[in-house]
Amino acid sequence: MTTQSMIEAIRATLEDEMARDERVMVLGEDVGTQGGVFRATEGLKQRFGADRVVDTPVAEAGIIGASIGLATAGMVPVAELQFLGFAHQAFHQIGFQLGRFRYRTLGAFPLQVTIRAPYGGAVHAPELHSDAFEAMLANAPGLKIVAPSTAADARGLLTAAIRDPDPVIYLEPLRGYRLVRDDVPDGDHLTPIGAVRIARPGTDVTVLAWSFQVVNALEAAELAAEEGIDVEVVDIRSLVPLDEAGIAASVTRTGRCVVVEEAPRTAGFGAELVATVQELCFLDLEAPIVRLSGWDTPYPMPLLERDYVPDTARILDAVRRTAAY
Amino acid sequence: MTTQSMIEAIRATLEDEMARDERVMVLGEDVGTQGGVFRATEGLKQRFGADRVVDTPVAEAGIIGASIGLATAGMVPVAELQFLGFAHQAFHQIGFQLGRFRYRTLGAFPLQVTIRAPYGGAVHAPELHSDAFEAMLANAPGLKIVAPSTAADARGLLTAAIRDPDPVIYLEPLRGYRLVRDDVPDGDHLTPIGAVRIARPGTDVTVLAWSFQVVNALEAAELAAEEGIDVEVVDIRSLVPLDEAGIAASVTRTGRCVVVEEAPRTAGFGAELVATVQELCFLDLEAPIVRLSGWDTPYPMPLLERDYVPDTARILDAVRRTAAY
Amino acid sequence: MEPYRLLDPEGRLTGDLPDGLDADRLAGMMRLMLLGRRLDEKAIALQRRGKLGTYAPLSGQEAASVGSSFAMDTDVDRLVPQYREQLAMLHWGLPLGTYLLQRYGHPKGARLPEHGRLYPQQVALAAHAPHAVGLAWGMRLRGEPGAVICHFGDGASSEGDAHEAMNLAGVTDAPVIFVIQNNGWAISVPIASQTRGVIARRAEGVGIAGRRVDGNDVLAMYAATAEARRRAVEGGGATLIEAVTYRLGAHTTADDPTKYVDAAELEDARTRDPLVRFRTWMTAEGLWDDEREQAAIAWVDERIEEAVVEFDAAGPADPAAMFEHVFADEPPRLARQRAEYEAARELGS
Amino acid sequence: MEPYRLLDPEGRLTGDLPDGLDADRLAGMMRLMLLGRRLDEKAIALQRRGKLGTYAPLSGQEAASVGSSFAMDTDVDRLVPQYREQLAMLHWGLPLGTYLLQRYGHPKGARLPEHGRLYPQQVALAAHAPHAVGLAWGMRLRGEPGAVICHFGDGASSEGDAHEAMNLAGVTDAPVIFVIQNNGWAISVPIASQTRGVIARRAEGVGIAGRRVDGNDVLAMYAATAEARRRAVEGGGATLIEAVTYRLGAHTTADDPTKYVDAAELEDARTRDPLVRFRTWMTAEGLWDDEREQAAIAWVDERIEEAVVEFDAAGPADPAAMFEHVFADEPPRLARQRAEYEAARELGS
Ligand SMILES: Cc1ncc(C[n+]2csc(CCOP(=O)(O)OP(=O)(O)O)c2C)c(N)n1
Ligand SMILES: Cc1ncc(C[n+]2csc(CCOP(=O)(O)OP(=O)(O)O)c2C)c(N)n1
Ligand SMILES: [Mg+2]
Ligand SMILES: [Mg+2]
Repeated sequence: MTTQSMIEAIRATLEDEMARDERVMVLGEDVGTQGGVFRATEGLKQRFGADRVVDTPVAEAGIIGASIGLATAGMVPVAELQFLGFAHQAFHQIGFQLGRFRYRTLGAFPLQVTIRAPYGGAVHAPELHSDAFEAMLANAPGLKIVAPSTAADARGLLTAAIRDPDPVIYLEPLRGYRLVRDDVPDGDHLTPIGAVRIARPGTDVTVLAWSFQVVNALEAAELAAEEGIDVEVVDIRSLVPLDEAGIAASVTRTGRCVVVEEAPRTAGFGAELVATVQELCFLDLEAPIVRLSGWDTPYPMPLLERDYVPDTARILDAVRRTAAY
Repeated sequence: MTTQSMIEAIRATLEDEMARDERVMVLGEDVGTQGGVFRATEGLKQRFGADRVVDTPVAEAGIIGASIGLATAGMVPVAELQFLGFAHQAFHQIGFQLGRFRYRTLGAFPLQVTIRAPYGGAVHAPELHSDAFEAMLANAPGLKIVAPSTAADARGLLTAAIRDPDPVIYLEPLRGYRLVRDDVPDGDHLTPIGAVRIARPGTDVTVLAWSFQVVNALEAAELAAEEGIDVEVVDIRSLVPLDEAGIAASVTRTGRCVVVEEAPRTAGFGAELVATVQELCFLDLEAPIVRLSGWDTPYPMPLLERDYVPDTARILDAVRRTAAY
Repeated sequence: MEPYRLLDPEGRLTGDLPDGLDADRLAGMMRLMLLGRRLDEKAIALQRRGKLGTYAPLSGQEAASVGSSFAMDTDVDRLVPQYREQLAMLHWGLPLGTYLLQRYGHPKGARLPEHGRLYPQQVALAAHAPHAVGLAWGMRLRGEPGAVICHFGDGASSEGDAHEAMNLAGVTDAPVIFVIQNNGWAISVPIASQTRGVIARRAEGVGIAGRRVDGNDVLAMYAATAEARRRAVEGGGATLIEAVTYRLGAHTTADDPTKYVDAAELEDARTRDPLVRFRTWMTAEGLWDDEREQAAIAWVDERIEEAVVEFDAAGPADPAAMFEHVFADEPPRLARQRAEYEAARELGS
Repeated sequence: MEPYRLLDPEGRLTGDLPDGLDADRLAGMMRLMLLGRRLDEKAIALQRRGKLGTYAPLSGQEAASVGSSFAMDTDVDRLVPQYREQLAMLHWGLPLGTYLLQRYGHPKGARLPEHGRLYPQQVALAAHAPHAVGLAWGMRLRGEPGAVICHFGDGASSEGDAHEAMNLAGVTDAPVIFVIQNNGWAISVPIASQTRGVIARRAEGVGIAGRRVDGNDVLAMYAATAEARRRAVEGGGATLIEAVTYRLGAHTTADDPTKYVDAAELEDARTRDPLVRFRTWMTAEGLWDDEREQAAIAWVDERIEEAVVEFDAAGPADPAAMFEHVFADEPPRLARQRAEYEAARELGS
């Protein structure tokens, strides 16, 4: 066990995977000499050289498109998008090329590609740097999407993503990079993709969250406990594939559910969770599932983002209302 | 009243709006001399000239980006994307520029822009030509999204879209272009954006659908009626803004709900409808809301698309199950 | 910018015959060009009978496809094609029957040759250009021999992806050759509305080699591509070849070009038919004659007939294919959907 | 490709002084350049005290911004800026206090001048380039006078949007001028890794005029932009100006350039300081002296002080602003969310 911040865990994992498998390479804007704008790739170029740690031109579609080609040449690219908000410049390549090559070629061209992208609000960054865009990617078939909330899972999921034979979008919480620190298992640590983590067991209300909102949910759960409400926090971790069984098991037990996400509400991934839960747990539900989210507005100016991104107070309020329903 | 196919209604509306307002212009790939690959802009270049009906280079981000600029210069651009599947080449411009200019500039740069795009399956076109991508756009704030299922609404919603001070994505059903024919009111006909249409009143089960799936839903409703199930078909028409009240009113009455969409299920717009209904009608629901959709696979080869896109039989089956729950 | 040319419009060789072209290979090029011309006819007929979805005829572009393909080494080089590159795809070993099945929308039409050096045909314009760069770059990193050739059109060249790909090819020294088939049209949009620039000049802007070539001259296309390939495999980086040619047919079988193509312009273009030019020279050189033409046509027709037989024998599409190859392993949610599908299907039948 | 230059590195005029530059305007240019240099210092200090989010210093690029801006007519022309164009934005009438509020993340910082000729600062690289084209094209269609100027960086020039925009400018005869600030860096990535090409040459590939200009020479920037503007308003179409300059500071206040900038290279770049060059020439011409420098600095400092006062007086951000201006009319669903927000806020307070 080593205590690490998320960014340290990510950096260490990249280094270990590159050392383990010489086909693994890192590419993106500023990932080389500078080691990434958040230092996720610090030291990698020095250790593995400019052929395996590549500063690309500023061209997101090119980066993802090239990663597709690199994978078909037998490399294992780990592409960094500087912020998830610039994934959209590559949206056609991510959603409709990367996610479809295996299918299109009847399995002849599987793509072992990982895309890392920081995202999430409340760090005083402007729009596009902060927005949560998970749902748009989740609706594109053929992509796996993971979003760790602990340093241990940051390592476990990144290891699993890089070794996964299929494309994985790996979402990193800007706010958690340095704030979140926990024990990371030593050695080869893989977190299975497609399984929730019960971040806190509880009996009264299930809160479904992922990425940094798990931290808020855990805080809210502690506060709720003081009021006698026992909250179960389920860390979704893997949006695609979704652990339907794990989610259903929790809500079946509690009968009450709150979903937390940072994206605008309309057609956010929270809607998918609500729809899944109501399908699988219809008869167990004792209260309507509450969705917390960003609002259906563009991401506001940074001084207002605390009013936009769900926080502990809003989660606690929703938990109370749901418990009391 | 004139009986028209949807494509005729669209063409006539474009012509009338261009005649009414000289700021209205049409731009896109093949919209000029050829009159569009589906003939939606036929004759417009001849009548209004090459300055107002513009064959652009093949560059979707450029088309939408330029439309933004044109709107700020006082034009009223109606951009055509040849297929919605190529909207993704412009995804950053649509979701994160077009939808945000008013907000970003505190109202100083509103964008009166319409984007027309054909989409939808079961017409033997390859992937990307057929896929339903509504949810990805619906999660991007600042965009209105409409999808008519009748020729009358094709006219009414396109007129409303072009005159709306905000950007509107106007989705046209490939399969309905010539198949759907109905009476279109003469003169200035506007369909309000943000209001459902009760396509068929009923008392037992509500089916929520839009675009061509409304046609399938109506067919299924007729078959269900023979079995004694009285289906209410609600044509969503406007995905954003969503007529929550109209939807809730129907489901509150019937207590049962089936949602039909063509997109892959995970994070499709159907999830949003389920989440909204379960929130607003929780105590009225007598059965789980059933989602019908494409599968969580890429769009299959054309010979298999009838197995992919929901059809009358699947809707009828879902209606039966929901009614019997 | 005058296009590079080896055969003048009258079919006279104006320079040296490129290395590596013996009588057999020249005849092979002629045969593949003939195959293209006749495939167009056959496929259009099949489409009219409802057997194909849409078909994109290649007539007029035979020289650009075949010349550029023959200059590559299909044993090590890779092809990343746009649609309308059926000849290049066949040259890389795609069975013609598979190609027809693909145009029919049959799942079996998605099967690529085992050797893995042929990419799937791309639907989204220019989206495959960065793939070609990544592939070539990866081959360099892996120390694999060969180069990559990637075809796309004048229309596709306006897409952002084309620029990003070419610029990336420059900085990565990727052994890739972009062949831009400037056939005068992007569906109904003429090149004059597509760009005011010279496409080949874009190479200078991104620091790769650029060449404007007469795309109706199969020898010039061969020579320019061979030179580009030599540079690529020697570590000299990428090349952009603009093949100046003309689309003699419709965009696809769904298109009616009489609406927008000027009849006189088309007539004029026909006088520059690449097949005629090459045949004239071959005949003058004693490398071709009526007999060989007849034999070639018989061979071509036979291949097409065989393909149609294979096509007809494919049987109905298997719906189970719909759920396969999404991921290496099927996630539970998809398994549940498959069950839902099967239940609904039972019901429907 | 040798950049066009009017002032040599020693500050000697090597050609004719461009038309339209009298002593007053030259002094105005000098003042705005000085303002830029001092604004950097002040803003970095404010940022260190937690008053600004991040700030992108412009030092080194004063001549490219100011020269290109002064060549435009702000009464009719429009500016479509990237970040780091604070000087151009101020020239177009953005209050400095508003600019600082914007960098602080305050909603009031989003207010643009009433006249409407200034676009919002763009976050996504090159995404504003097609906007500029559409705007210019629309002005031509509407018969409005003037032209559009759009700045972006060498990094942004690699984006697909840049290519699509420039090609579209060509075919639409849009009166637009792209000024690419080639400052040697895209954050930590040097121009050699960004492209192997010559950016100015991209103009030929898309059929617009292109010019490579010494971006540290304010007179050359002025002259090249004035010529481009003349062409644009006379219907001659678009121009791409590559301003070859150097970023003397950090990418932003969040960046530590010592990690990747070679100290000797930076030292060398400092010898080409655009401010020094212009001041040398101005002084030699008798258009500038210590007294004027002191007066200008006083004027600059006063403007900055006023702006900071305005900035401090802005008050807290009003959360109600969060729900405003999504659409012309608020849809019911958003109204419901606003109520939900207000209920939660009451609860939180
Ligand atoms: C990204 C994208 N946009 C639009 C289309 C629709 N489309 C198909 S072919 C075509 C014209 C292409 O012209 P060109 O690249 O010159 O190729 P050609 O058909 O002439 O061979 C268009 C616009 C598409 N397939 N992909
Ligand atoms: C589409 C997009 N991708 C990535 C970024 C992140 N980013 C911000 S500035 C920058 C470098 C830009 O370099 P350049 O265009 O040369 O401008 P400069 O900073 O040198 O003025 C990057 C990569 C962004 N803002 N937008
Ligand atoms: Mg073409
Ligand atoms: Mg730069």
